[in-house]
Amino acid sequence: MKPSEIVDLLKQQEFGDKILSFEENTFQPGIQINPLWIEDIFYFLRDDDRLAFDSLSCLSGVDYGAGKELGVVYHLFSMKHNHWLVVKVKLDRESPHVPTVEHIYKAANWHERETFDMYGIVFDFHPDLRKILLPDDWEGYPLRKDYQVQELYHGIKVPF
Amino acid sequence: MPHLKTEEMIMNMGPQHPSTHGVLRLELVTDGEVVKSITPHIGYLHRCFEKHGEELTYPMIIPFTDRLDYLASMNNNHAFNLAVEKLLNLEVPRKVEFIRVIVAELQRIASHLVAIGTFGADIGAVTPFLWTFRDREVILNLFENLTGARMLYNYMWPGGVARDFPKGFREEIGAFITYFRPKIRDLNNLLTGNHIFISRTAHVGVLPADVAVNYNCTGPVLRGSGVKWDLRKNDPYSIYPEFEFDIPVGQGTMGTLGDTWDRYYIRCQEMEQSLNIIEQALAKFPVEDATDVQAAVPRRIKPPAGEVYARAENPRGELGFYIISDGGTKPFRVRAKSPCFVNLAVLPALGKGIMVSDIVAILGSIDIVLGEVDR
Amino acid sequence: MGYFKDIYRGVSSTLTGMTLTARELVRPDHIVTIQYPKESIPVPETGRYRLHNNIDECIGCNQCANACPVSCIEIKSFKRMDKDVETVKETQKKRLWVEQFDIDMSKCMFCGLCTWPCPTECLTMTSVYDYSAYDFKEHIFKFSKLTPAEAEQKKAELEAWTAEQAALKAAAAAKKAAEAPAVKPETPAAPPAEKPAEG
Amino acid sequence: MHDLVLKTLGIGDLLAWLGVPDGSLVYPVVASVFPLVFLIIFALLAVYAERKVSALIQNRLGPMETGPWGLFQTTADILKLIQKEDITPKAADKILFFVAPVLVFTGTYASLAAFPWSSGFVGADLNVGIFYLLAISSLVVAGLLMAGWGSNNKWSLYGAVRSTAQIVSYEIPAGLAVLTAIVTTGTLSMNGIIRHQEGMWFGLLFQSPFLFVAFIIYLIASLAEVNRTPFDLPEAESELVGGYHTEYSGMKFAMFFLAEYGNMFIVSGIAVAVFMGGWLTPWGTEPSVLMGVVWMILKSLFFVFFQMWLRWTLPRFRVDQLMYLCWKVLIPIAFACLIGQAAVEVYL
Repeated sequence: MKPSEIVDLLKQQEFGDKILSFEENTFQPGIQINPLWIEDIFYFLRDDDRLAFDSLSCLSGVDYGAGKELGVVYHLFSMKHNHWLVVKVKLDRESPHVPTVEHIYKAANWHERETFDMYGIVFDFHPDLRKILLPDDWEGYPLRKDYQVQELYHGIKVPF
Repeated sequence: MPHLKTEEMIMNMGPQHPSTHGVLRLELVTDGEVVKSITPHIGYLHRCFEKHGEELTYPMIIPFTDRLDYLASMNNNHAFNLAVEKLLNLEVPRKVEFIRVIVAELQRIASHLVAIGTFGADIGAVTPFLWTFRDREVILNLFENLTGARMLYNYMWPGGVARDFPKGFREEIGAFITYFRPKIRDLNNLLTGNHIFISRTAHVGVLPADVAVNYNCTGPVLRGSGVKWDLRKNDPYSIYPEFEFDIPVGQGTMGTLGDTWDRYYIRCQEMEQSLNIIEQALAKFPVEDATDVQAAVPRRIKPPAGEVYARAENPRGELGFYIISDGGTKPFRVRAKSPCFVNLAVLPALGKGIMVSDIVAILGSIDIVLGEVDR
Repeated sequence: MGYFKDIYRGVSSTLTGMTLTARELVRPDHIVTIQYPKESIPVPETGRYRLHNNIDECIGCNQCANACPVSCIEIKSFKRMDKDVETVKETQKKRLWVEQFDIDMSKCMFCGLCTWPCPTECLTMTSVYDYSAYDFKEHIFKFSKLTPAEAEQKKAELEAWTAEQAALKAAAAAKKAAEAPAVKPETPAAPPAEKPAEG
Repeated sequence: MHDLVLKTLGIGDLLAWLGVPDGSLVYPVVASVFPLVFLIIFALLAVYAERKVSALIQNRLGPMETGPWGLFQTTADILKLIQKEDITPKAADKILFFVAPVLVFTGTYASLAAFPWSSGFVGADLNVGIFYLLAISSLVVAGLLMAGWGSNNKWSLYGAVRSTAQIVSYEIPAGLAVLTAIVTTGTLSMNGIIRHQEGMWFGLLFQSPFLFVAFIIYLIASLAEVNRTPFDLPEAESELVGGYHTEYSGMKFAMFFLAEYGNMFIVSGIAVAVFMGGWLTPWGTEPSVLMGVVWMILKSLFFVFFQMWLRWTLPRFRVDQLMYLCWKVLIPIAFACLIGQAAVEVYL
């Protein structure tokens, strides 16, 4: 299905006001949605057989620049229809919260834990949101643009 | 007799453990031999690839992609270059495409050899381990003649490759193919058909197809559960459509569909398919095409602002790169979606109520490389 | 039934396995071991292992240090006097004394990115791979031939030479100003003295 | 034994010449040292042979550096193990930790007492020889349990519990298989069994199909008793890291190692004695005393090689498959052979 058709389908499902923007010219068509409605939209995207987005191919946190907002980008892919959809969510920097999609796509479990670990984005209702890659007592969120490496970690000099 | 509540034992398998394929710690809650739950702890080999990606120029990132899945460096390069070439909207010369496919498929065989060898050693048969590594040495020597390095090559660049095939290299590859075909048969006789091996792997760690898709498992893990999905065929890139090869899929021949034996046997069949691809690529190789392999490599890589998610079929699954470029020489964000990270996430789901020796079998069949899990 | 088929398959697959291992046991020509200290795996000369810089052809342009992802190359150089400028490979001009050219091979990741931008191709990767040492510092290979004493002496000459050039220029400018004072406005101030290019 | 050792090997005359009084304690001491020396030498050669066999199978060369063709590799290993520090984990149960290797080694060393080297050359020619041999070799189980529990390491406990289950349950098929042979020979004494096999090509093996199957069952069961692949679950490297001897190092580890290889020899020695005509020549005639020893060692070494050959071919069983194989396959067939052989004896 063509990207514009996907968006029209979403609009028919009275998600229209939830879709904040739609970019078409990039390699993969992307829509930006209101974070609070993520769960319903994802359920619809996955279960509707015309769309059939059965695999969450990639979930990545993005920091759009020091001082700007944080974002989470979901790359959805349908094995059945072989088409893409990129769902983006923009969160404010101070308290980034977005509901989890772990119960819809099990793949999101570890991806969300890694995004929390690297960006500090809290995924609400995630079953066990812990740091996955970094040690549990590591301060700061490394992948943020304004991240300052801590001087010592347990007495070990960190800067290279 | 009232059920005697035996106390469960919490055991740590790893991070230094002979069969965790790297620094992975599995926290097992066991009741006697039966495992109640597995919680993997990763992050011991985290080297901040994504942070590096934001501070280095595009050519500098390529040696870092080698070190993601250090057993399949060529395929990692290939995936990263696909993404950058899409960003740059770069047309890659046909000869370079052929070189890339041949080299990527050779690397796939080398990577599968390690997977099969270590899987056999985990189950207890040490001889296949030595045989697979003996055959892998031949491929490493081929790569050393071609690129100069044995494992981490920095060979594929956006738009081209570092060096052209030296004289007589294609004959060396042909010699390897004739040398290697009977060796796969030996391996199957020794390990795949062995009754003890089958009883240790059949019906163990069964991964249903829908769970595999929901966990976004890819590669031999997904195909083991019967889902015929291979990026080289279903979402083709480079010049793979020009070659005929089939995609081995698990049939549950020795046990239920999606068990450890299926995932293992797919890797054996995939090695043969890779040999076919290399043979066809060698036959169709544009020999008289004398274009310099570095012709299309831009001097300074400054892609226009934009973002792309490109992926390639690594031996362990679908490795995808999500690159956001802000027009500078350094990417704004590089996100590596690694197949082992996702395939490993299935382990807790498979690990309920199995025996301790089965964990080792399942972990071997999922075939993870911690460099890619921890990035 | 399954019970006996199970046993039969067990025995037959064990026997095939054993014939295979027996066949390998009696085939000494299959042995692949190379006994390292006496013989070693032949490394092609295009092998990418230890870096080597032919310092005579190095013009100190710092391209390799910029191209290195892990920044393991350190170069310190200062300007040569005009009379010392030499040409290398007819095209490149050596305008700098390379006081220090260190490559820290323990940091190097053997990617070879530094060898490509080198204008005179003096930086190459040799196929020497066995240079293990007991101390990290031994892995810092120093290629510069300039001893510190020579460097000091050359820097002193450079100071004297630049001062002298500046004086000459100032004198020439003053003379020109004296000859045609009314016609042209005052010539701009003398160009600032050349500062030695820090690496 | 000791008078024989003294007489045939001439040590007796040597000691008498040295002026040692006749009834003194020196004689039995010297006689009992002989099997210990043999055990150590055998272990040295067996470890070297195992490394060479595994190397050749895997297209490698094996040890080549120490001495010509790496011959002194095992002596180098033993020297290394001797000078290695003998670590005892802090929280380990000191007594159990210390006694375990001693018990395991005595199990092996004691069974050499009744080992039928040759017609005149056997330790204690007990009339319950085979019974004693099978019994003493299960002393190892207690040692392994002590090692596993004593080293206070979860993985060693796993190894110990697995090895107890394995050895105890595999003694039954081994016992039954040997019983099938005893049914024909009628006597329990080792020399008696061997003498009964005179005139038979390759001993009892080919006398009746029941005996042949019993021999195969005994071979499999003996593999399990010695913890050799495909039954090396107690010290499964890839799962339990080292099994019961993870925490051991230095001399104690060497004792475990020596005991394992000693057991290998003894188990194959019993198989040879009971089924393959012991120290008789393969065509069943009785050789001289010394030649008997040579034949006995040659036949045993073949089975030791068979165990090594099997180790580098087969993968490892899982614990429940191990139990299934023992209780559901080996024991029923062993019973069938026993009954079959008994019927053969009665009616033929």
